Amino acid sequence: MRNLFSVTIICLSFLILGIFWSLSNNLQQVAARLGENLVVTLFLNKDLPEKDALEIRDKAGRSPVIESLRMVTADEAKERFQASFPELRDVLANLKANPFPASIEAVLRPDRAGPDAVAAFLQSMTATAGVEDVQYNRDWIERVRSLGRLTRAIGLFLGGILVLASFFIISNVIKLNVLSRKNEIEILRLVGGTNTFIRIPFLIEGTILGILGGLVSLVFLAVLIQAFPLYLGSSLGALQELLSFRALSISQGLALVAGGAVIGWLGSLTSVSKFLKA
Amino acid sequence: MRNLFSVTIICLSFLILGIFWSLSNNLQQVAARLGENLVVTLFLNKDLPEKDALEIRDKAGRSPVIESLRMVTADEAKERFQASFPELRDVLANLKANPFPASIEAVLRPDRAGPDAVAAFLQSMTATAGVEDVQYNRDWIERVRSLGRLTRAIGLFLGGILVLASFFIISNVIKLNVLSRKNEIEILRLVGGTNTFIRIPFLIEGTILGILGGLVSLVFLAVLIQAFPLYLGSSLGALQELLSFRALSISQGLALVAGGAVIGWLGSLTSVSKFLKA
Amino acid sequence: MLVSDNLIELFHIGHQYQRPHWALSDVSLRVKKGDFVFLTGPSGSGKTTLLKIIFREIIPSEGQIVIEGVNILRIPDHGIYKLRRMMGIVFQDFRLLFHRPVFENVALPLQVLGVPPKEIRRRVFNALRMVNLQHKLGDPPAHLSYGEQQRVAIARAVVNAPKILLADEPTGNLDTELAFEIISLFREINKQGTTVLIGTHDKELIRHFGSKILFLQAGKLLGKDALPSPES
Amino acid sequence: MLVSDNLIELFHIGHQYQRPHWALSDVSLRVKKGDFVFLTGPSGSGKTTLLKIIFREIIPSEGQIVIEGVNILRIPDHGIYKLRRMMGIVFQDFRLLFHRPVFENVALPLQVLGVPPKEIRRRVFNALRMVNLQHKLGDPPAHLSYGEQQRVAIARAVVNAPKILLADEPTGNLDTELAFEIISLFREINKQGTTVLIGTHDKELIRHFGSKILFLQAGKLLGKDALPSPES
Ligand SMILES: Nc1ncnc2c1ncn2[C@@H]1O[C@H](COP(=O)(O)OP(=O)(O)OP(=O)(O)O)[C@@H](O)[C@H]1O
Ligand SMILES: Nc1ncnc2c1ncn2[C@@H]1O[C@H](COP(=O)(O)OP(=O)(O)OP(=O)(O)O)[C@@H](O)[C@H]1O
Ligand SMILES: [Mg+2]
Ligand SMILES: [Mg+2]
Repeated sequence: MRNLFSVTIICLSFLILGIFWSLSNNLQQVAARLGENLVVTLFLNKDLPEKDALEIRDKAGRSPVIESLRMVTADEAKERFQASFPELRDVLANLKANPFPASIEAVLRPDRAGPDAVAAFLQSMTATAGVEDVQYNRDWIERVRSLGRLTRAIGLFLGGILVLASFFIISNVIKLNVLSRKNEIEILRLVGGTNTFIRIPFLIEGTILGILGGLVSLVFLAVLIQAFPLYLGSSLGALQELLSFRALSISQGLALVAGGAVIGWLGSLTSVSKFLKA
Repeated sequence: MRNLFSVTIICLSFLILGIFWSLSNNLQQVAARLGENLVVTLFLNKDLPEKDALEIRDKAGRSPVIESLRMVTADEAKERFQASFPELRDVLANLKANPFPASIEAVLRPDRAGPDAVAAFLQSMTATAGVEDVQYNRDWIERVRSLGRLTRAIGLFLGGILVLASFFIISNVIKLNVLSRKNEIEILRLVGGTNTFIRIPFLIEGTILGILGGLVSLVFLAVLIQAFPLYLGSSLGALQELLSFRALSISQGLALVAGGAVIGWLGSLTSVSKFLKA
Repeated sequence: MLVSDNLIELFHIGHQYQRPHWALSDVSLRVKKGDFVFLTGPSGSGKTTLLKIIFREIIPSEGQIVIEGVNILRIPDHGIYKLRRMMGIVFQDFRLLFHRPVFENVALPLQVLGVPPKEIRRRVFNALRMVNLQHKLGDPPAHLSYGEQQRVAIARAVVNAPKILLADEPTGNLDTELAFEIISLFREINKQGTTVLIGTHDKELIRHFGSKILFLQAGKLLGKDALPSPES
Repeated sequence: MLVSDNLIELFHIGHQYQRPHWALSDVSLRVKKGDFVFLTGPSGSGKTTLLKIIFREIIPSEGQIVIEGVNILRIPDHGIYKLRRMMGIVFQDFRLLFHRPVFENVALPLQVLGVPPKEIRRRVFNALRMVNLQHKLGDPPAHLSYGEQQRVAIARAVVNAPKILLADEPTGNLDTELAFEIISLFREINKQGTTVLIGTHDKELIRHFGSKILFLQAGKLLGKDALPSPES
């Protein structure tokens, strides 16, 4: 009975842990994807010769924060606008000239786009002749940063609480297990068993319990990951990506099982050792 | 020692439960707020006399799915556009006439805006003379629906798992508590104690443990709710609202503590009764 | 009055812990009010089993048992306390609260009756003095020697001046002098009206104090002649 | 050779479980190889304490104890098994694995030595036959009577033909015939070279078998004359 209890507790702890791990995996990926979308738009002077535009592009390309650059012609900008606001097609049709400027879209490297580096880049580009205006969605940057913080916060708060709780629960269950066999340990010592002889069965038992708990929780987690999107339906859009479960990688799964084994082993070791004193 | 263990477990279970409850509170509020933003825009024919526009408004107002209506004149529409896209101000200045149509923005009642009712409303408005076009962001509706589903899904999956886990853990801890005092129960019976006499101290103890666990978890939860936004910073925007903790209401807090008491009481009762047989 | 004369009556009691072995078989006996009875027999002959049946810790596989005219096998679980309250029991394994003070242990049968604290103190002191343990009153049994623990169990059994005193091997851990003192104590309690039934293997005690002797052998009652046969 | 002559030597042993009471005080004694010694005294005089000190379950508050020339108080915790392996011990509270078969219980001291299973079986059968329990071999002690449990404990103590046999009240739950049989068994083992130390309060046993007698009284050793004084 008590062994069933141990496995269940270990399994539940790991299941909760795994759920958060999986969610956190996901948030990190979303954060990374958002990070890829850091875009600075350099609006060019109207009727700037293509040669100058290319020069500006090359200058921007030398900055270390730039990942890639893309020229957007005035026609392209107009088409985009029309696609985005079909109701305004009439308005544009009424215009003689294309009111949209050509621009260069610069995608930043998220790993290097620190506030100082980006500020320096923006300043140098603003000062460049031929660049009419520089647009940079600071809000997005802030949002990405905050999302990163959020991921870490969830990781630290809940993950921390749960790891501690798991360890506490598991080691206590094993302690109770050992306590219920305190008598046995004492008797083995009294008839001349060496400490190693006495420890081994407990260590094996604890490790097996831990591994079992880890494995069972992985199975539940897999089921959950399969079942969750089905239940949710497929129309959440961006939100769904943000909150859906992503399967743990094989190494993360192995880490969970190995964690179970280590916890079981350590828990047994410390618990048994208490009774090997006299 | 074991009592400390019991309280800690009960507290952790309730803490995790409380975190999800609080998050779920929040999601529900966000969902409700999004629900309020269900807007149908009726674009009116250019140069429609104001009398006709008001008639259309009144007709729309008779539909049961409408919460409120707002007339947007062509000038207003132009101003909005300018505010949203300052870079295009030049374009608009070049135009002789205002290219934007007047419109009526209809806010739907989330409680009545079922798919059929909305479809009927849209159809009737499209057929109305003077209405050039009807726009309704179905995506948003779907998103709100999905968010509702998401909230419930999190509630059911994680909440369900955790409630079960809590109950299982707590009742087992109490069972172990009682088991360790099995001897005492037997002896009390052997010297002529009535079942009630034997049960009462256990019931009191279990209930107190449960209440303590609930209270401590509330304290931790309050600290967490205070600390979480501070840690996150304040620049998350909409995402922050979506994921920040919202304090449990007083009645929810009381429910948590009462739940602790009931679990403690029930756990003790069932555990003790097992030993009152012979 | 037949009922008032026979305090404990066993009719064809048989008990099987596990097939096929019978720990007791066809045991019939009567103990009269005020009797002082020794129950003896070699190790494993069923003494403890018989006593456990009398205080209804064990429901026998066969037979009936009547105490004070009541068939105790018919008492529901939640009513057993009435039976237990008229008995004092010394268990072969003591069954003390190992980590509570001696005082609390001995006070238990009075506490369940709701006796006022002052009276409890008086009677517990008295009982502990009778078994020579007044100086260990605050120690838990875990800190006592075996003989001392046994005496705590005895004090608890007699503290309430019960109608029936059942004692299973009450002197197994005591030296001869102390054993004689304890049995003398039981004798005195017996003279004040308590019916006493002692399971023991100590022949010397029986030789010295024995009035009525029940002899068990492999679960069967021999030496019935020491008691009026229930069939007679 | 002085060392080979004295198997167990106690020098001014004193033990305090709790202030201010001394459970043992200034106990000095020698047990020679091949001795057969009774340790007696009234309840609470310190017999169990003295035996527990000899097998190092308790570290005495004062004094030194040397067994086979080794000061056992200097053995680290993880080395005690060497001391225990040369002893067979019958505990006053049996200390059996309550829910494992009798066979397993008795086999334990052989298993920790890594004796091959066939040899284990032979010796366990033998030991159980000596205490008259060969038929209970598969039952757990939880299903045995008290006397039977005590005999399991005795079988476990002798199964390994130990150098030293310590027995604390080994006949407290046995009838006189069985008690005599058990002590005769100890005598036989003693003749094969085992040094035997028996704590008991049974005067009859001592009268019958007693060669050397240690008498404890309130923690002090009287009747040293029965043994060569350690000071002499
Ligand atoms: N764990 C303990 N803590 C405190 N005091 C103890 C402990 N064990 C024994 N004592 C006390 O030490 C004294 C000697 O106890 P010990 O068990 O050695 O006596 P004994 O001679 O074996 O008695 P018995 O014949 O009743 O078994 C007693 O007064 C007892 O109360
Ligand atoms: N719980 C049990 N399960 C199975 N068999 C049992 C149980 N308790 C006792 N027995 C068996 O029943 C028989 C009688 O046991 P009982 O304890 O009544 O003997 P006893 O006369 O009290 O012996 P002792 O003097 O050794 O205490 C024995 O053969 C014993 O092995
Ligand atoms: Mg018995
Ligand atoms: Mg003792």
